[in-house]
Amino acid sequence: MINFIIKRLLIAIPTMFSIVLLVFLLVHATPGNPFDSEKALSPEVMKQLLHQYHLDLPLWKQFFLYVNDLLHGNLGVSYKFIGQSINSLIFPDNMGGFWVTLRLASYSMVITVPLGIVIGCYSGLNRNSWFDRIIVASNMIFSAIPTIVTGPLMVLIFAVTMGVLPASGWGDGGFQNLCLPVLALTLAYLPTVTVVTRGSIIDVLNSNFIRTARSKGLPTSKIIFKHAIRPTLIPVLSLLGPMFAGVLVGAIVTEQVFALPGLGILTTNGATNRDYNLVLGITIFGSFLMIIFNFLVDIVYFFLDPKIKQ
Amino acid sequence: MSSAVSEVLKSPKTNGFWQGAFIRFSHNRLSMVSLVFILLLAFLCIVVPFLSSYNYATPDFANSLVSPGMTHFFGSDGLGRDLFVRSFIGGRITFEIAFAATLVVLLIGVLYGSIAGFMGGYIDAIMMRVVDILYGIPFLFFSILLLTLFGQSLILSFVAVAAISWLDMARVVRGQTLSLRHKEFVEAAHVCGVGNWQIIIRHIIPNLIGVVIVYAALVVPNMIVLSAVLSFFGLGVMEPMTSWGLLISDGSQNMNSWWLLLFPALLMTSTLLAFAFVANGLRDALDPR
Amino acid sequence: MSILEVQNLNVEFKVHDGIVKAVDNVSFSVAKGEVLGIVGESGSGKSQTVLAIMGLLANNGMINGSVKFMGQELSKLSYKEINKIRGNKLSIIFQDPMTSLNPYLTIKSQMIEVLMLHKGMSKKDALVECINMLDIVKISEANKRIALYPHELSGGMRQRVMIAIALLCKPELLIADEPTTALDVTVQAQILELIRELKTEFNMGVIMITHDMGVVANLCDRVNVMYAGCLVESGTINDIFYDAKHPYTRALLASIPSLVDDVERLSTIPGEPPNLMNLPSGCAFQNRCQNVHKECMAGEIMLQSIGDNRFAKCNLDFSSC
Amino acid sequence: MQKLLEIKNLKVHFPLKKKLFAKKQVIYAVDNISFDVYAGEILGIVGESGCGKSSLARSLVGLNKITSGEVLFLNSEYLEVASADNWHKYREDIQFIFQDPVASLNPRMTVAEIIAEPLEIYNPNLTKVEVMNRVIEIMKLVGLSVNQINRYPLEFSGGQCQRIGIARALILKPKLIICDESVSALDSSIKSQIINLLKDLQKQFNLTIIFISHDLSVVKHICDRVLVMYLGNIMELSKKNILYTKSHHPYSSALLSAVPIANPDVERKKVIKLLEGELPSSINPPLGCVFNSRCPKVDDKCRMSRPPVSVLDDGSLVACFYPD
Repeated sequence: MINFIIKRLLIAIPTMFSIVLLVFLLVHATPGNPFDSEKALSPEVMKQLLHQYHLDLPLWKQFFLYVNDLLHGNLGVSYKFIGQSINSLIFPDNMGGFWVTLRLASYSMVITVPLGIVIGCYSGLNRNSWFDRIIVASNMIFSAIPTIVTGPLMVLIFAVTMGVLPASGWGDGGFQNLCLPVLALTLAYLPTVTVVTRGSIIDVLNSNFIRTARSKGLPTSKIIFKHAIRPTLIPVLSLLGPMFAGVLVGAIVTEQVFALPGLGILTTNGATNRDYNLVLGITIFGSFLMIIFNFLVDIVYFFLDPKIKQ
Repeated sequence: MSSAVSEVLKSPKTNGFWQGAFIRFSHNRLSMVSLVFILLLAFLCIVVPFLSSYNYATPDFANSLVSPGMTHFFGSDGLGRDLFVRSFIGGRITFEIAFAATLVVLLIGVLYGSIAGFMGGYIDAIMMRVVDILYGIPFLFFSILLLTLFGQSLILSFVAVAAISWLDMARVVRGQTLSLRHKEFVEAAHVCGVGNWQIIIRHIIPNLIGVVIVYAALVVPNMIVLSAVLSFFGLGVMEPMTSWGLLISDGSQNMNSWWLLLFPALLMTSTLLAFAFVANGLRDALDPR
Repeated sequence: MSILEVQNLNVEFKVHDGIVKAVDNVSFSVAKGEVLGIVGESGSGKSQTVLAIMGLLANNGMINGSVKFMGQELSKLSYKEINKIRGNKLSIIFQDPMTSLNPYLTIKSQMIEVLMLHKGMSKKDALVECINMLDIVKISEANKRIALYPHELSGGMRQRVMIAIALLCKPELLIADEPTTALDVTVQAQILELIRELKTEFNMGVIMITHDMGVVANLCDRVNVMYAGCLVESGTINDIFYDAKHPYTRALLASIPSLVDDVERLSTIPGEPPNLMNLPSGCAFQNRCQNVHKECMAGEIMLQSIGDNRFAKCNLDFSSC
Repeated sequence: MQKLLEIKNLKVHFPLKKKLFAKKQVIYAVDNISFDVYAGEILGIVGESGCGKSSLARSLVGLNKITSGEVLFLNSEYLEVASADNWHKYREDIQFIFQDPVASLNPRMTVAEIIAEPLEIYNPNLTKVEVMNRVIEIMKLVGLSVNQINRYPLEFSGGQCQRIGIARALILKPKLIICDESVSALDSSIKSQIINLLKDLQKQFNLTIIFISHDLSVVKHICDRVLVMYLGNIMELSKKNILYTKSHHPYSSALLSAVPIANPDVERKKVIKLLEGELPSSINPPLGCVFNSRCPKVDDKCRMSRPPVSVLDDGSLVACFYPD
């Protein structure tokens, strides 16, 4: 077990380092500096600014300083929100930034994952029933439509036409405000979970060892819950790692649609203000989350699949 | 003697794989309808902006926010521009970005994947490690970062989209190449003295193309969505030029004029669905069993 | 006393472009302590016959006919009632022991569930009984090995575990569906020896499905020969090997290279087996048969009795033999 | 007899993927094997799965890399050592027939294209008509009907696909054909057809065949000499009649006694020499004789040192300290 974790970490660390290097180089390889666009900066002020942000140092020194900051959990300072650290922008004291995104993502995952597995299993167990046909068809339709379409359409229906829910904004973060964003996010990911679960359980049910279980005279419930569920979940699990991280990223689209004050707004603000350091910091933070989630999924794998233990 | 040979060579030729696939695809009604729909839409995107009496860019404040009707089929926007024309010019841009990006994805993905798969060993290991690392970067942030850095241009926005989308393609092609390389018929070709290039041309590529086509049909809608998401964030396409993403973004900010959202959303949704059905039909046609 | 009686069993599969007739009007019976071999080439319907008996056909399969096990009509039983028999009085082992054992569960948990289900044993008692059974199938260090996962055992070991699971409830009838095909000859010899010993020890009937005439000669008392879904000949082992009547049986035996006799050239059966989706009218073997007549091409071929508990499905007149 | 192929100290080892902090491991698939193949003979190679018989066969046509050792191809005029540079020339004379008849044919090519491919590679000057003449001739020879020339492999049964594979192997008129389990995947009624075909072709063209199989009955029927392998090593190489009547190596006799015979009387009388224990792993083969963990005759000498391959009076090669 410990060996396994060490091995995974040994892969994750250089990956993370390469990502930081790549993104950092990309940002700093661009001609000019973040303050070029600011009008009428006297050479002295410009020099002062560059010095303040260490932008006058050689690139390798800047990178060294940046990595050093990262190792201390510090993503640097914003060039545009003067005096604010990027950490404080991503993790603000009040509700906003990552906290909004995290809440949105975790609510929708709490709904999506169990619901997708249950629907997928039920659909796969009753293959070609009317329920299964409806699920297959709606999966196909909903996985084709992106959030930027479903989101505004839901607003049009529930907020503008019916007037039962607020169209946008975080408000007090209550049910009313979260209902549509969470629903939009769920609609975006539920089809994937359902399709993979359904395909997986169909494969498993056709396997020889399920035939053996049936030949033993086991009741259907035992066959499903003891013999079929673990192998069914393994492909679903390998989907969940990237998906958890993907939802955090995907949530920024939802935030944009519903005008929620999360990472999405922060990113677009950074982008429109050409605040490289902010976008760089968010990108690296996102990569870090992805790696963490894949790592966690690997550990769950370890417990589900006996072949890995060897 | 040679007439006997030609006689034998004229013996019944059954449908080859591609003929068979074409027949299977054309029997799939939903996919065929979808394909026709896509072609029709593409045609409209080309001709409508030329034929219409309205210009997509010229404001007409007197006719701002007109409901759909005989003058403006899809209504008009806040600046009085005809939504019908704008929808199709936006479609044109969206299609252009999507197809160009798909082309880049195909080119990089197929080349990268097939080289990794065919070389194998250390080269493959290193190349796939690079892909793993790039996978670790959240793509949306990454493309936003790229657009922030290099400024907002149409070409760049599709380069950004393509640059991160070739990873899946590379993986698929590499996996397929790797498995083909160990197929007995490729080994048989080796034993028969067929050279490496001949093996690639005669044995690998013809068996690879099916997968690539199916996958490419899935990449196009992905690219449409991705480019729309970027425009939705206000990146890439600039006013007065427009795209479906931008139109939907506009529409979602003017909910009281429902047509501004509904028509572009409907166009995009039906296009995406059509691509999904085509991809489905292609998969069934190219993967017979 | 026969424990299993199969009467006019038909199995059909609905597939994409038609109906496959996998088993065509097959009847036979198995007595206590008897080993019945079912031989045939791939697609002859031998496996589908026993899967139908066990109620394990794929979803698109349809059964017609009567299967009586210990006097009970299996086709009339509910799913629950069949489950009381399967794995208890009627067990099966499969060809590929790697995929037939659940790779995600230990041997232990795959064994004790059978005893807990059918015998209502406690976990503890069941475990003792299971280790005992692993000893019987000659797995050394059974108390340690029972905690392993299937992939940690060799192919031969896995098949022994399969046999142990099948025998846990002391079944009346054991069905072995090509149990040694995936194994090497030396391991095959061990497994066949084991089945022979256990048959006597448990006094059970055995149905042995195989395509290997050598395995039949080694183990069986009676033999059913199948071709294209039909039971073409049935008789004792001596009947079949030394006095085969049906042209297919004869041709099949003659075409097998032997380890003891030397022949310069094997005799062959020309052509290929027919397509099950598109069977010719009349005899399924007509296009490859040396004794083919006009009558073989039309009408149904009847199974004729040609001696004491001997049958052949052929138009030839065997009465004089 | 004239030698066609001389194999000297051949080793085929596969390095396993190195694990972190672990010693580098190697699969000893073929470990130091030497033997000769005579022109015009059919040499059988038998053994259980994992004994290295396929790795050996594949290394003879360059499908597996040779770790060390030599493969000398002796033709009447020239002697060549197989190496990366001259595989091309070498392959014209050595052809291979695979186990899975369907998978060994490219599903996107017609029968004519498949059979013609080797000919076009080695004789680029032939006209299309000449090539097709040869293809038609060879199709008739292996019992394919020529009006199927434009069809695709998926339309054929396994037996017919194997005939196509044989036609492809024969079109260059090779000296040596290697059959790797070429009839194992076929049903018994089809198997006998293909066996007869191979035997006929061997006589007609005076071919040399290396016939790899786990089926000892088929090997007995078709081969002149038989090589018995166990864990990458030669156990015994004897003439057919010697091996099947009075084999010298304890493993050979155990293997032979385990084969079920389609004759109930013989089966009832037979004494099977059951092998104890499990096949050791070819990553960690036993010290000394590789068979020592399961051998009924084992003593300390066998556990200490590996018996050399020695020639007995009747010409058999045996790797055992106590041959029968």
